[in-house]
Amino acid sequence: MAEITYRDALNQALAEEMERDDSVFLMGEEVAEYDGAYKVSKGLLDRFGELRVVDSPISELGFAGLGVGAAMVGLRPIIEFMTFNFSLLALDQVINSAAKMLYMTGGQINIPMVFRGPSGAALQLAAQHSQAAETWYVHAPGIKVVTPATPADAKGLMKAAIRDDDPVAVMEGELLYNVRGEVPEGDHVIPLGLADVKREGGDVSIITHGKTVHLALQAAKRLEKEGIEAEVLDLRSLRPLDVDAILATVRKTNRAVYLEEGWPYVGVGAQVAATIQEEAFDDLDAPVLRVTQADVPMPYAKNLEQLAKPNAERVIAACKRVLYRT
Amino acid sequence: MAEITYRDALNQALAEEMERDDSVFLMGEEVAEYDGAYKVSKGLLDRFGELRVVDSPISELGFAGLGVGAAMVGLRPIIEFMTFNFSLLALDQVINSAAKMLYMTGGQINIPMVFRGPSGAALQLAAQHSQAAETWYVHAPGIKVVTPATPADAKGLMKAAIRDDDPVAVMEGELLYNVRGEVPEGDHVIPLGLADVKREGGDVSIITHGKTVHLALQAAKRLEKEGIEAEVLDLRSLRPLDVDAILATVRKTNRAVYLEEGWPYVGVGAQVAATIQEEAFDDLDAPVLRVTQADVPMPYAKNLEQLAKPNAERVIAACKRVLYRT
Amino acid sequence: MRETATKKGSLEGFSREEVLNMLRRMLFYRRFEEKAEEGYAIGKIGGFCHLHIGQEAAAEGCIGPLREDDYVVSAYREHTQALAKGMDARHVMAELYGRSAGSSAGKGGSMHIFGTEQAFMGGHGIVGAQVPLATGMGWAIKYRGEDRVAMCFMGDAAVNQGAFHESLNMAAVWELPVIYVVENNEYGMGTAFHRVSATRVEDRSVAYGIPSSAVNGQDVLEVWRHFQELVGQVREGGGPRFVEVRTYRFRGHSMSDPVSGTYRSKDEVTERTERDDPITLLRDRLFEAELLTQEELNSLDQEVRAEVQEAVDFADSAPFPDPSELYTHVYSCINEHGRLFFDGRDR
Amino acid sequence: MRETATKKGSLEGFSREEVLNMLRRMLFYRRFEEKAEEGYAIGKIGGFCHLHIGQEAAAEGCIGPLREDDYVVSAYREHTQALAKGMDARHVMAELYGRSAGSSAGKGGSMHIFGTEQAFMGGHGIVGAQVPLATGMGWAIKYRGEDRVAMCFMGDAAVNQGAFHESLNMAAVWELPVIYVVENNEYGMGTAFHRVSATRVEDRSVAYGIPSSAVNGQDVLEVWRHFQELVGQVREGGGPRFVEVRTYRFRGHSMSDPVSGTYRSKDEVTERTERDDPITLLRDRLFEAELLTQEELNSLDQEVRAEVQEAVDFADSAPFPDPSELYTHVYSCINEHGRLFFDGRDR
Ligand SMILES: Cc1ncc(C[n+]2csc(CCOP(=O)(O)OP(=O)(O)O)c2C)c(N)n1
Ligand SMILES: Cc1ncc(C[n+]2csc(CCOP(=O)(O)OP(=O)(O)O)c2C)c(N)n1
Ligand SMILES: [Mg+2]
Ligand SMILES: [Mg+2]
Repeated sequence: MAEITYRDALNQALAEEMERDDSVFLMGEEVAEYDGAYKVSKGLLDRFGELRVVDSPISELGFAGLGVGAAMVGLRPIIEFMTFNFSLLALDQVINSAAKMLYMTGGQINIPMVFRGPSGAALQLAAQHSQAAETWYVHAPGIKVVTPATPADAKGLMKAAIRDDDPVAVMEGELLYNVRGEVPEGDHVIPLGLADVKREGGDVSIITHGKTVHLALQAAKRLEKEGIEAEVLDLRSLRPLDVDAILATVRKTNRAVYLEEGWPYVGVGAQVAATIQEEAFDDLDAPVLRVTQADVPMPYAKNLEQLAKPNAERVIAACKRVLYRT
Repeated sequence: MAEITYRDALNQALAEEMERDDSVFLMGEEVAEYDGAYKVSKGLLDRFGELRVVDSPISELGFAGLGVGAAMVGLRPIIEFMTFNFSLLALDQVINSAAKMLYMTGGQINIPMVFRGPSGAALQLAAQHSQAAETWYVHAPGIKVVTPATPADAKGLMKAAIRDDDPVAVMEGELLYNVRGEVPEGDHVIPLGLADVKREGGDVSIITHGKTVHLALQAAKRLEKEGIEAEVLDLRSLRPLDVDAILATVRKTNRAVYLEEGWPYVGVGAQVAATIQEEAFDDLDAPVLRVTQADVPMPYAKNLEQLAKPNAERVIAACKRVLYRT
Repeated sequence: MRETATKKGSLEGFSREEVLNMLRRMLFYRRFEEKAEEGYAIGKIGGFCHLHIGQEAAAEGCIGPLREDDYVVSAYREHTQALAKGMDARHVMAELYGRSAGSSAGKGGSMHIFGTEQAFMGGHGIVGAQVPLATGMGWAIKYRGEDRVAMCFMGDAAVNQGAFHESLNMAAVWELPVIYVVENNEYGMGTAFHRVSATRVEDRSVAYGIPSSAVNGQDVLEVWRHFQELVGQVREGGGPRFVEVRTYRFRGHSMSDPVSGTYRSKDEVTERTERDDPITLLRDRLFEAELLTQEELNSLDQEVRAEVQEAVDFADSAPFPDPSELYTHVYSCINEHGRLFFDGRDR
Repeated sequence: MRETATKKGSLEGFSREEVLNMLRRMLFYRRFEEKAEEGYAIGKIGGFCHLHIGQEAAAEGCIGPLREDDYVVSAYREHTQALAKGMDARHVMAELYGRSAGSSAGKGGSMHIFGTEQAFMGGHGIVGAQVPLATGMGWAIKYRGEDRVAMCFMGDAAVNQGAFHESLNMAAVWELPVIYVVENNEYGMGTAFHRVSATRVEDRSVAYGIPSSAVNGQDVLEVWRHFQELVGQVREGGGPRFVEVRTYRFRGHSMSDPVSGTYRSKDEVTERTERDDPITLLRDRLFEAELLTQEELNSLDQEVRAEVQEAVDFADSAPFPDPSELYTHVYSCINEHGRLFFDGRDR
């Protein structure tokens, strides 16, 4: 297995699926001539031509809607948001057209498309460019959301998303693009809805998704030194959500911490915590705690930004709290 | 105290605040000549003139942003969305401009404005016109959200929202506009962040907000016949959220059901359930259950719509489940 | 191809048969909408119901020249356009009635009529949202190298949506085969167009370099002729077109809104409905040209009424959707793993 | 009022002092941006940092004719515009450095410079989002019956945002005192304007009936003269204006992007930076008119460099924000009841 970057894993997934199915095309700002703002689509223009790799104007609502329209008649668009921050402008098309289309047509029209791009904070990009978009997408039935954390997951989930017959948002991470890892060559497809235990442990479960998987692993390593074995469950897919895996890890450790990079109020962690207490109430030895971004718009200053982001200390503290070790 | 409709209570609040402070103006589709799509702004054009009661083009993103811009220089805009369904188009301005402005200006510019209109389903308006908007708004720090359920609360919260120096979304209900109730005359202001016990009871807490307060009261009445005393807590304000009141009712009854008209995944109920188990874990004798809209886009057909909406039976069943009486 | 206007047995180059067909169809749209009105009044139809009465010539004249496989996309005032595109009136009426035999299985209702077999692509409720969608269909046509056309209807008020602007620019840049049709009925709900727009509808495509034109939308022959030409141009690769169809809304914005009020006077409505009824106008011209008699018209109307009544009967006797349908059509692909629904329905 | 162009000691109607002042200020902008570049390179400045190098004449010539209380609103390439509007370079640089003495207390950074005292209203990161905001300021001016002007800067790529369209229509309908300025530097990131737009920038306001014009944005005198006239018209109630300022971006889109690459050649950039530098162009004309000597220029530049260095020193020695600042400025009004923050900070 080759060790490649998350970026290249995505690139492979895009290229392979475009090769496999010529109804797949990629559209977004800078995806073609510029090879993508983050170079995820590098080389695709050369390989597939300008009808299949398309630079759009800065018209998020328009080209997201264009994608939905093309999907309505059977194409399989991949719409890149340069970052999901800008996709708030397109949310009406995502929710009101893409997610609801199948239902309001009584099953006549499905929307086999992908919305993709980085979500969440990078470094010092401040309030308007550092937003985790999960909540806005995952709330509405009709859409699916995945958040790959590793190169292998990036490839496998992207391929599954492109092949899925419903709209799928693939939320990547700017800070993940350079992460390296082993990625199976060829047809590596990870079914949507399968969480992945990224680390086994019996004392406490750190449940998380996306970028913060790596933070969870760091925290787990440090906890190990204190004799605490944390299990790290990477949800990978938020909708479908692998509730079985969530309940399984909770039943194993009886204690859970949800870690996410987004805001707390109606964050994914709120949903998961609510679900755990609904469905595994008697298995919990402590409340499910959440570690999230500070509940503030992202500050620019380096020191404040560090404080705003979830960090290993806070994860460790939360784990200890649910273990009543403080 | 006069008994008036929710609609007239809002109208009074708007008129009184516009009278009190001439930096307050109302803008939105059909608010002036047509007296408002739901007649909430009836008579205001005649009374305050066309500079203060303004019919906008159907440009939600544009006029929401115009409101933010006007607020940046000290006016106090009230931006009406004909319904909050259409406000998805404006979400970028709501979140990225209104909610984040104070922070990214380092405290230089606050946004004293109101976004208002009906949110949630009315009758048979189908998928695109029946959406509860709470989650999209309440997720972001920087904004406040209130959801009045009665005429008195409508007046009191609207006045508080207009006077607040931060952006406040006032989510009304199309099906509430004709509801009648006693409303204090004159300066009736309800501070943001104060929940209200709409019915006392010691056996189980039904916590809810907005339109479903009435449903909770119905369910409570029926439960009473079965010897179950439900307490109905109306949050009224979702951000600020009266966590003390939530914890108090849970500590009293040790059982809670969250009722809301929106979708479940990352709904307000998810947040409240997560909060309750975080902060009152040992007081819970059963998991917090949620009764929500079915997790589907709203269907048009009358019978399906009824099934999709939360109803008294489901609230009653949930209450009994947390009482282990099934 | 067509006979000339002067030739006997014809009208402005259309054969008697063609014109009678147009008349018949417009009558059909009118009667359909009247039945929808009735169905709403007696509570069989709910929600928002926007009638196309007065604007029938737009449905007929714009869509008539299209091929079966050309796409039509519209807003929420789309019943007659769905019919014009070939959808079965029974399925459309059943949809308004919220029955399982409805075109959207009763889930869409008045604002969400879809008929993929007839390439009628909705039925969209968010003002302006159909414009990017149509643009995407134009994109797909180009992508596949087809010679179809996508026709996008919108109201006058929709031109002030950002989605309109973004779409027209893309259509122009990529030379997409889309005809953007603004049915200017002078009002967006209770707001006269000129009160919220600084220029004429017709001027709105200049910024994108898309050729623009305007037609009298009450004259079905003019509309038809104009669109026949445009459709040809676009099909042959001429790129997008923009058309203002000047018309008038005879009823209230939706069934829940008044026909007249603070925003337009009763007199205005009376005058315009009397002067500008597209059906009356065509009828009178046929009378004048002695191509139609009152008796022929009566029997035409009888036929049409019977057909519409059949649709109503069909709708009214169709069953409501089965409760199990609540959860179908949310996802077309229920993944093997994980949970997709979070309301506890599977517990 | 102004001396004529032919008169000795003047240039095209501007006095020597006026022109030297423009030159000095443009130099100041240039040196400021160069220091920002340096700060970024050594890691003192982070995030996205978009330089205005090459476009200084737009900052100077558009903003110069404004009154102190006129509003200026911009996007994320706004450092020099903030300076042109009168903000203290020390506070702007400290903001880039993310320090508490920064104009936004270190919370905004490069993309979010604000100076309410100078009526510089940001600094917005979402392409096109500043356009409705400026329109709202225009609305407020009208509402209060003031004679201020709101000036809204945007890039060429921003004209394809829906917000642009919706805003210009409203400004036209309500005749708001807003000047919309498109700094057309030919590229939106790596995309040439003509690749994503079917018409010229200049054509984009026709649909709203807003008077449009274009100026050579590398000639500060032309820009200044043109804007002086426009500002006068708008202040006197002439309604909105739309201007294309034709310029060129000398650097990469932001500090993280290459200056040239697949989207524009190195040769193109070399040619244009040599030919179209607004500072060199003005300098040469002053030399030619014998209004400036090399020595004078050198000492001007020394002064400017010293001033900028002072700003850098100020920024670099300013403290980082106190950790407690994380939670300030989220709400301006912390309500007495209820919880506003949900991350457990108060537990
Ligand atoms: C984005 C959005 N805003 C507001 C509405 C509410 N609304 C529905 S139709 C309408 C008026 C539209 O007028 P026009 O485009 O002229 O079409 P017409 O109804 O005249 O056919 C409005 C304001 C909506 N459905 N979508
Ligand atoms: C809505 C939105 N989409 C995309 C981006 C990413 N982005 C930032 S600047 C930019 C290019 C803008 O170009 P232009 O408007 O010409 O301004 P310039 O940078 O040339 O000054 C893009 C695509 C953004 N910030 N906002
Ligand atoms: Mg109209
Ligand atoms: Mg540019």
